[in-house]
Amino acid sequence: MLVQEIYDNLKEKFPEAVLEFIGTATGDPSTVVDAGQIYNICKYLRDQDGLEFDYLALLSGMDYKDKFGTVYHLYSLKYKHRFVIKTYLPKEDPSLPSVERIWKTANWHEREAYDMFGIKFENHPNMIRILCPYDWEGYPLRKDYVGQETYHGVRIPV
Amino acid sequence: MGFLNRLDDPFNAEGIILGKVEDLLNWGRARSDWYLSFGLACCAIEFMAVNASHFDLMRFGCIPRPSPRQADFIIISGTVTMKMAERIITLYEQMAEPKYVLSMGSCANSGGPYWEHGYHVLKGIDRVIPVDVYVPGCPPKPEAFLDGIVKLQKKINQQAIFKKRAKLAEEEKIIVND
Amino acid sequence: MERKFIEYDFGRVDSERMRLNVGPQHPSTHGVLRLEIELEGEIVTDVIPHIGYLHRCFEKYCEQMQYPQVIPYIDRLDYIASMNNEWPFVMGVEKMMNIQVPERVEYIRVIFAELNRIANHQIAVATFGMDAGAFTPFLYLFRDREMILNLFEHTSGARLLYNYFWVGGLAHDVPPNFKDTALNIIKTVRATNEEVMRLLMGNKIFVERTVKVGILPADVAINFACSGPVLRGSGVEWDLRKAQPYSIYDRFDFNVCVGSNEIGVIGDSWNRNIVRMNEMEQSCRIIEQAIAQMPNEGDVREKFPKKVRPPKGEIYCSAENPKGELGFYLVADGGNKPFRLKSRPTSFVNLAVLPEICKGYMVADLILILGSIDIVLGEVDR
Amino acid sequence: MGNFVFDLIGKNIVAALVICIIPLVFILPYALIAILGELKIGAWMQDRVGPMRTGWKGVLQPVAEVVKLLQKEDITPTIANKPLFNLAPFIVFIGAFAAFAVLPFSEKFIPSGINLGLFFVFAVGSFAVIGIVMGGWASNNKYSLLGAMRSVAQIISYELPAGMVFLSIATIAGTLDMQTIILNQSGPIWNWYIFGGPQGGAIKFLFIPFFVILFIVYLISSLAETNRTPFDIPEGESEIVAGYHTEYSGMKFAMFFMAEYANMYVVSAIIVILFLGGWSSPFGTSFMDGPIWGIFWMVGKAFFFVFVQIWLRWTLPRLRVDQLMYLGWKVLLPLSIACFMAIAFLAMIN
Repeated sequence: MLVQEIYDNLKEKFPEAVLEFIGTATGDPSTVVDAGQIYNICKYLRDQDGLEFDYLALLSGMDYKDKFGTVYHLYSLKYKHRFVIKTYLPKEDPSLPSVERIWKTANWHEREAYDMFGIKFENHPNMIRILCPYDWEGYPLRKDYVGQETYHGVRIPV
Repeated sequence: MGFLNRLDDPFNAEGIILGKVEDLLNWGRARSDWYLSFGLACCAIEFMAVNASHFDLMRFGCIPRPSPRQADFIIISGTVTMKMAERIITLYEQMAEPKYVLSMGSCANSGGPYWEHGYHVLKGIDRVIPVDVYVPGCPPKPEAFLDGIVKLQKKINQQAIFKKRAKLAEEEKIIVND
Repeated sequence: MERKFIEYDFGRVDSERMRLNVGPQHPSTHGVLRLEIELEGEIVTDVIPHIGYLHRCFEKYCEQMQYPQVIPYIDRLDYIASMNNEWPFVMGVEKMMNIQVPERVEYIRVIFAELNRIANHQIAVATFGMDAGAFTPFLYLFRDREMILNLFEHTSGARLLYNYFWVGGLAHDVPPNFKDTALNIIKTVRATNEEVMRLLMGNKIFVERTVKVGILPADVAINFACSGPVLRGSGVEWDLRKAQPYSIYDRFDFNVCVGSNEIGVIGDSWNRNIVRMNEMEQSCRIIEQAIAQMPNEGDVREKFPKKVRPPKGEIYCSAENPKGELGFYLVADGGNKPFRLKSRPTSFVNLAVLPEICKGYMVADLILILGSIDIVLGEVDR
Repeated sequence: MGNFVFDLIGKNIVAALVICIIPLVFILPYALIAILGELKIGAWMQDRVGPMRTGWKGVLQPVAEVVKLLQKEDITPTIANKPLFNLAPFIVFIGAFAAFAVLPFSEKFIPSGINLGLFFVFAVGSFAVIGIVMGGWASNNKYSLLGAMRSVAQIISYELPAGMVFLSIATIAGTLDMQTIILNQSGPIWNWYIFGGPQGGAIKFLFIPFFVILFIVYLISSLAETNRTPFDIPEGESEIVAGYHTEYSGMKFAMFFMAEYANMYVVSAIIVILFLGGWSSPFGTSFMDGPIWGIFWMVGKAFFFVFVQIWLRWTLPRLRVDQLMYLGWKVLLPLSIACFMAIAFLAMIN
């Protein structure tokens, strides 16, 4: 199934939540959806006959400088088609529903997004840092991140 | 000079008896280096290759020990992060004296390729534990690593046990006298 | 005779549970993984993986480095299979910049990627055997891996981290005796594999240790987005080389190896490992075909762009790594540095399934299950 | 059954001391040779060369290790139970050492010729487990505790099949005295128990399969009792770090090490005594036989089984705890009991 068709299907089902279709000259097209509706949309994408996106390849947090975002790369092993969903989040207190209950693999990806960008996922069973130590300060992949001077008495910078 | 003089006071640190005993002790420590089987990053794979048949680290008498208590030296084989640094300090402290540290690869030496922007990388393991031998490379070739082992053995061979004791005792005397 | 395996009964015994830290320094956590496990006697009731002990700020680095400079850092992700790592990134940038690499480059890339796949699986099987207590197959496999590394070193100058696939081509041309060396390697690999099949995979003790241990059903594997031998061991025929043929993989005749009920049950540790053994054979077949078809003449550097500066846009490009699907989500803003480069780390995703499949087994099994997933901490923690 | 030392010095305290020291003098070089053998044989099986820079071809490697271990700091963890922690390695070693009291080296030399030799070995063989549990528990380390627990379960399980083997041999030999058991087998090679024992006639061939089974049962049990691969789960390196000796360093660790190697010799010697004619020459009483040749044959045969243990170590993977129990209780024990019954029956009608 082509990306355009999936987008049309989705737009029909969620006219309010599906915001924008970004088709670029180079690279993959993507669909921007409302962050609050992400759980419902993902559930629909997984369960709907003919779509059946049963494989969440990648969930990434993003910092677009003026806003945060998340990107979901979906596969269907059955139909071998892929789809990209994006959400945009405000700079202050970014949060959106978790898709952990739909794809278990999202558990660690969402923890990583929280660790790196401070994006909070609601209803996540274990929203703690994953890569950095649990008492790390700041969110390293934010564009305006300034590194810690010391950690537990050991100097970090060169 | 030389041999006859050393016979005069055989129990002096440089005398014939203690001198030879020291040589024996050093020989034992240098020739039987048990290392902690512990890998960190990319270098650990090269380190595994050093262990394997082609390079065979056991030729030098290096036998892997899983427990730090029984190990003589620890090989910091790869990038040390802030999260890991505390564990490495613990491991180092758990080892029994005399103990040695071999820093393998650029990351352990100085942070290596993660030198500049690595907010979570320790810039050199010598910031937290003392290092005896540095092996450069990213990752070092097995030959370089074996050279590091030979260097370490040379270093152990030249260590002063009784001289050091005498020196320490002298220093203590001075402190007491003061 | 019907095969019978030992089953143990996890009857309830009221006893105090013990919390045990396995790692970060432990002989068989394959690096600096820390598992916090809860034990009831010897039986594992809960596993909490703690990762990040090798978090080397890869994604931060990618944003600071120019495109060609990113490749060495990508090498250091899955440092066992660096050739394979570089490929999806290079492929992604080439797609963005619309570069069609020459035929000869594609063939060389395929050959090196498959050789590295063999090297990776050799380490995977070797360390898996070592987890079970068999030390000798480890050394036999490493001895053969040395031949592959020698070829890589001869070609790219490095034994482990190659920086060989560049955007638009390859860093160096292959050495003159390349074809013979590669064919020679295949011959040795096949001979050793036969030996390992007898010494390790066919060993009664080893079979009993691994069969019916850590069963991962197919639907759980898909839900956890596992890939590579972990997914195929569960019987799902999903190999990016066949499912979405990239590069020139559609020209080769090879099979996708999946787990079977032949000796174990689908999705157990033994099946995950036998998939790796079979994949080595398939890689040998691909290399043989590629060497036969490969053009002899051509410049591997002719399509190098003057400046690597992909236009504004984003792409997700993935390839079948030895451990599974490695993808890079590249967001370019038109500059000479990536705006964001997010990797889909195979081991990270595969490791997440560990707590799911090792509850109810013993400590010794936990180590084997971890070994059968075949993780690399450089990729888990990045 | 004259004792060579008593003949020489007379029955006095000096002789008793000399007799005590001889096994110790034997264990130390033997352990060095066995360690070197382990390293070198392992290397040879794995396409390596092994230690080669310490002395000629690395033969001094174990000596260097001993010199090194002597210098190592002796750590006792703060939270360990100090008396038990310090005592444990010695108890383990005493268990192994005590067994030497009744192991004959030759016709003329057995440290203590008590007529309950087999029983004594069986009794002190269980001594090691006390030391291991003490060490494992006193270390206050979870890995040590796991290793100790595994060790108890393992050694106790495998004592039973081993005991049945002892009983079978005692039944057929009519004695528990080691020297008598060996004397029964003296003469040509087919007098050894593995070839049916000294009795002649057709009934000998009925005995052979049972003795072979018992031989294999004891070989497996002996591996388990000495914690050797494939039964090295109490110190299973890839699972529980170093098992019961995780916290031990320096000479205390060396004691564990030495006890393990001493135990290897003990069980090998028992195999040789029970099944392979002990110190008797395979060429009958006429050729290469006698007290001095006896030492050669005894130690030589035992060294062969030490080699077998090393060989197995570098070949086989490790069993899991429940598989180990299964093998001990459900395979070896019924098998050995059945063989015992059969042998008792055959001995009765003979």
